[in-house]
Amino acid sequence: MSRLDDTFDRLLARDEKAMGLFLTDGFPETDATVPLLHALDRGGVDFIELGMPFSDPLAEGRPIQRASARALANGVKMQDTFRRAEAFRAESDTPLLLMGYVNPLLKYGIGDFCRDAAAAGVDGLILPDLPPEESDPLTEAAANYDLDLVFLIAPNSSDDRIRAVDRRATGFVYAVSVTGLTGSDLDGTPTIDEYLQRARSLVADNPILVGFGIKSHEDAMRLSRNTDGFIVGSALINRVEELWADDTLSDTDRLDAVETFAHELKHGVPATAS
Amino acid sequence: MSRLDDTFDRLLARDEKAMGLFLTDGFPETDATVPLLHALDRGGVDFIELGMPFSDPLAEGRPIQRASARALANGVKMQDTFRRAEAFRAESDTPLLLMGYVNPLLKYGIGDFCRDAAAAGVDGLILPDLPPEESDPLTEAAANYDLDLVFLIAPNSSDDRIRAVDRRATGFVYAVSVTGLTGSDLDGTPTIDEYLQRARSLVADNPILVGFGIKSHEDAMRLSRNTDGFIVGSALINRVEELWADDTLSDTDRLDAVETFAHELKHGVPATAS
Amino acid sequence: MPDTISQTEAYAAPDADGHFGNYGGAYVPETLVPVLEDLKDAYRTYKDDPEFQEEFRHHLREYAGRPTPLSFCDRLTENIGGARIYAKREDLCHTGAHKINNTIGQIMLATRMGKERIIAETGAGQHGVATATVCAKFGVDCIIYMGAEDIERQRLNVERMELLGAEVRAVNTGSETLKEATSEAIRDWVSNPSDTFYIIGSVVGPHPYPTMVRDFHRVIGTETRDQLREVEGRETPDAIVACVGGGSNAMGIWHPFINDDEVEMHGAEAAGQGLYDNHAATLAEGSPGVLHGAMSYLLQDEEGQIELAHSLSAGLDYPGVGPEHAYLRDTDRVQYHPVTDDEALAGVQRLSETEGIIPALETAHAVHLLPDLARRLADERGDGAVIVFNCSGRGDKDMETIAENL
Amino acid sequence: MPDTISQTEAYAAPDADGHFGNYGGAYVPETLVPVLEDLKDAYRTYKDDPEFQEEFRHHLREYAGRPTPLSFCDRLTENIGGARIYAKREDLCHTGAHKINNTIGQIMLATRMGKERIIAETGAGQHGVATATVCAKFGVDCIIYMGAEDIERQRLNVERMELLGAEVRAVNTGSETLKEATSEAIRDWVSNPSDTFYIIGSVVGPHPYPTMVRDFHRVIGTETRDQLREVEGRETPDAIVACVGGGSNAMGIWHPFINDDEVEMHGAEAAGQGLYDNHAATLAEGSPGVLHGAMSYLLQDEEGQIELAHSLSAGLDYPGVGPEHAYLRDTDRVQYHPVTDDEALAGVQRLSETEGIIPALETAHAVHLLPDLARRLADERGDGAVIVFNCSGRGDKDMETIAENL
Ligand SMILES: Cc1ncc(COP(=O)(O)O)c(C=O)c1O
Ligand SMILES: Cc1ncc(COP(=O)(O)O)c(C=O)c1O
Repeated sequence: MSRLDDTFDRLLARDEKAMGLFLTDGFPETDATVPLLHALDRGGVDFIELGMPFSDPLAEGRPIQRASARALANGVKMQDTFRRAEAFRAESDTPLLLMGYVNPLLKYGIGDFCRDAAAAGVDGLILPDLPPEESDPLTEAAANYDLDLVFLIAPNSSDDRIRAVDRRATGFVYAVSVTGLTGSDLDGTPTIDEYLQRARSLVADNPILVGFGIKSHEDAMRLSRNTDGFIVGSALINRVEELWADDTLSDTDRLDAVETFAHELKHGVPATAS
Repeated sequence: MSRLDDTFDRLLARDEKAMGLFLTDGFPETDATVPLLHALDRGGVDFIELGMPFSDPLAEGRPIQRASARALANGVKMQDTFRRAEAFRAESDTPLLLMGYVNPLLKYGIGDFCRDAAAAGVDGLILPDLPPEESDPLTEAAANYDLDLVFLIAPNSSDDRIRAVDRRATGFVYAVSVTGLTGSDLDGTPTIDEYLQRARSLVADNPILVGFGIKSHEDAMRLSRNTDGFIVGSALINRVEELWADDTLSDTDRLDAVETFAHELKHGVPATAS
Repeated sequence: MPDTISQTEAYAAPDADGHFGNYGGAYVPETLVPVLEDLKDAYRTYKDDPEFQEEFRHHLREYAGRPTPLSFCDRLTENIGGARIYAKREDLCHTGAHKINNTIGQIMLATRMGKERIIAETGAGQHGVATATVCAKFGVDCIIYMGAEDIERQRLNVERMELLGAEVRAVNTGSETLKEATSEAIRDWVSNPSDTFYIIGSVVGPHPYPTMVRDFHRVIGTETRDQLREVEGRETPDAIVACVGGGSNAMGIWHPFINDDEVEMHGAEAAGQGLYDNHAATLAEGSPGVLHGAMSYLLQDEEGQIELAHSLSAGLDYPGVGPEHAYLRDTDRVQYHPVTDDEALAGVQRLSETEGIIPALETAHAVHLLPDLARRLADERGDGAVIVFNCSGRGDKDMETIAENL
Repeated sequence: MPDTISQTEAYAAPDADGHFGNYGGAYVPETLVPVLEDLKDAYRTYKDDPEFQEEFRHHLREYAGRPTPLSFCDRLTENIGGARIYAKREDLCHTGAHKINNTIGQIMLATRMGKERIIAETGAGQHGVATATVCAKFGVDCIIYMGAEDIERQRLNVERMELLGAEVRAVNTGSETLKEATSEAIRDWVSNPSDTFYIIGSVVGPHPYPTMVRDFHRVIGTETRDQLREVEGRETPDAIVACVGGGSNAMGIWHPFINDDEVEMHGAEAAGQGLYDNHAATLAEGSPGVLHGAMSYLLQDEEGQIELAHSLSAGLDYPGVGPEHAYLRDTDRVQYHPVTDDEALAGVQRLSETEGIIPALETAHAVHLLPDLARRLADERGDGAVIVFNCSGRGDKDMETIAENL
């Protein structure tokens, strides 16, 4: 049983929606990543997606594009990401997935990559530009090193396609909320419920989580009515960007604010501030 | 017998080369034209070509192009040219020809033009863009008003052509010295003598005069060895332009200098200045 | 492919000396008379020489890209609502306009006559580019005269000519446009009559140029006939529309139809900023006279001085017009219409947006005539009425001017 | 005219999922998977639909100006002294390059699939213009993504696109060139998968694009075969040379000869300022990887981050290349050669001065390969050796760049 499976089992048992949070490694500064991951942890994240920056992130909206570019400008390399994952893992048991684009993995070598990721305490992988059809080598390597391999479905995926993705995926199935980019606007997508109900009825082997465009606790609750949880990325990136742009804040202030942000995403804003 | 014929007869009788001088009407100033014509007369000119300015003088080199443009800028009209010819004629018997391009004549009306030119005391016409083939209407009208109609030959004219031009021309045949524009350089045209000898032997009905590019008495004498005389245009225009550009000179100084220029062209520079 | 450079029978103009009625002829300095004689002789010889004709067709086909398509303009037709409109796609010719047909013909004559030095005048630069192109292809020296103002507004074409190895000589006299460039080219020719061939860019100049240039462009019309037969099942359209600067693209497409009385012919002249203003509408507003070697309509003042033409389109910015047009105007065979700069700009837009064809500004003058004509012809002759317009060139060279003025 | 969009027999790439050996495939976000399925289905249907094929041929002939000539380059041949050189004249296509073949094919598919909104990426602007053109001709909305830097250096083409009614969207991320424009176009497509058709401009992108674009361009090679038979009495040349950016003009002219083993194929890649410097020589210097939906050779650093390409020629300024080229490189069927900016500029000059054809900077890279190749082939195969080079586009769009750098 993977760490991710354990987590979902635990949450399902108490009927709680899982919250996954996405953060780009090395953003906004390389030294900030590990403390940020711990802040998310304190804020109640159920699992973390650590983004491996890529020069040409096709599926990302502006916030994650910017974060990725900033991380690369900060000199982030794959080995650094592994080191930071390891550092996080040394102090936390929260499942950690790496999310990124396939080319850097190919360059690193699929087998080597899975070995080193697993060694660093990584639990799984999400690669938005690697559909199941092209994933045989990675599926094999990931299995060798007990890494979960998450695949995605989208509102325009057919029933057959959703079933096939479910069969291929381990860890969970990532239901992209809209036909769009990370950080997309969710307004004016009245068919989300229908789609997620359909997905729910078709995904049998895995938990199903919804992501893309979730900005608030309300969004999260609305969208995860038909799923086992939700994932937030761009909204967190935007928040971190704001906090690091504000020179009046100390790093502790910033990390506290991130913790609060995570907590509120999961539980909502308390009626009166504590 | 026309004034022009008389003049040539007289000169031929004393074996003297005829000198024709070209000046654009209204150049450099409209008031300067009549005094300039008298200065040429005093300088010993045998006949005068008064240029009718035209916007697009195809056969002219830079000096006469400039003179033409300046005259037009001075507002010269055909009627003005007639008035100035008349003013000159009132005080001189020197033959006066009008030289110009065919379009203004067409616009004025060929018949009217010949009538008014003759009435102004003009003796003949030279139109460098009107070859014999296109000249029937003008030939007829010129004859009606006893105007001579000069035609041109060029170094590349065939023997037959030269004979035909001679038959058509009255007054004289204008032998263009070079295949080129007015004001052309005469250097490097070693075949001029040969051509002029050929022309001489073919032209039977008219005197023959050479023009284009003659700048000095020496040029004039060299080229008119085989002709009855010579014509100077651009060199005179250049001299007038210089004189009128020199603000230190009075108009009398200028006209005296033109007179001297004409005299020296015909007779050469005296060994000691008088 | 039918004979492209010989003349139809019933229409007999010009006469042996190059007169179209009172127009045409050869009003040139004596130095050019023997040169024109030689040219007439050479042209007479090669015009009917099967080897010359075959080589001409070969270059048109293998080098210049002929036949050019006759494109049915479905969306333009629909957009206007009238006769069916076809575009004869001279814009697809090598170098971007019909001009290359003529320069190929003339360079072939020039090399056969042993001339080693080519001169040409250019306004928009299209003829200059077409001349520089054939000079490169045939390996002959090339000098292009171009007004200094035109050099400014057609920078792209100047660079093309220079890259092709031509020398572009700026003409700084007068209006510094096509009229002066032409005068300078003639002056060069007068000065170098024996070794130099003057490739004139339109159906203008002294005889035999208007006839010769027309004949080299007749291929446009003969192809159109063939293509119409194929696509419409009839050889003749109801009307043929062309822009008229010097008038070569118009003569090229019209001439093979000149005896087909049922074919209306419409020419678009440049009315610049309007007829009471700066314009180049020689046939509408001019009067007969002599310029650059031929009698034709001219823009001139009451003294017979040539007036400056004005058109946004450098290729129509000329105060004269080919003598055959003067004749076709007086005999009413062709209707000539003045078209303003603004109307031409709207024509550029219309053709670009409906057909994906950005025409030259010259061509766009012809486009402007289409709506009224298409509706009238459909009224008078029914839905099957067909118009062909000569899409004489592409608009790349004009993009700056268009962008500045739209 | 032979079948233009179906494949030869012996050479079987790609497989059913669009793999050329290890290359190709479809590495795309899940949202695009069903879109690509639909496209594959539609393409499969229409590829062999006689009505589609007939309409495709019709537009190529009547609108785009096909067949393009195969021009014998007599003076270039003589100037080099070796094999006989022919130019396949894609520069004479409507809009000035081969690109229009493909955009006609794709717009026909798009309208048949009921798509009302077209997007495209462009570098040099040629594909953008070709796309805007067919969108005008077919009356569909058109959005073109273009890097802000390319917008600067290809101003003329931006104005053309806008005049044709397209919206040009500046892309301000990253290098602000073709790579980012492509990413942005894909992002638009991911965001609008149901109503939008993405007209990709080369043999790149996810399956079925590389195959489909190649097939739409095969007409270049099939015409070349026919024309060679006519002029040389043999269907196959000794070598075919083309420039390779994404690689569409090259695949178009090569593919119909791919089973003719005696035909050498040579591709010219952009080496920019030299291989140790800024360049775009993907096949010479790159390594396999995934970019923009397909596995192919890429310029990338040791971390797998895509590197910026550098070429004076915006159309070659791309760090990837079509997957079929990766396969043809690895199988040694084609030799790829890096060509520097300076060498390309010299190629522009050489072709302009000897043949009167000003090629696009892209095309000029291919011209650079001709001298050595022509001499070697004449040595090895005798005087009758024949080279065809694909004159993929005309240089008008590059005149400013050329003038600044020559
Ligand atoms: C595209 C185009 N059309 C027309 C013309 C006008 O010339 P013509 O009236 O001789 O066809 C020009 C002249 O440059 C031109 O470039
Ligand atoms: C004229 C020309 N040739 C070649 C190319 C390169 O594209 P490809 O390699 O797909 O033919 C371009 C791209 O813009 C082009 O404009």
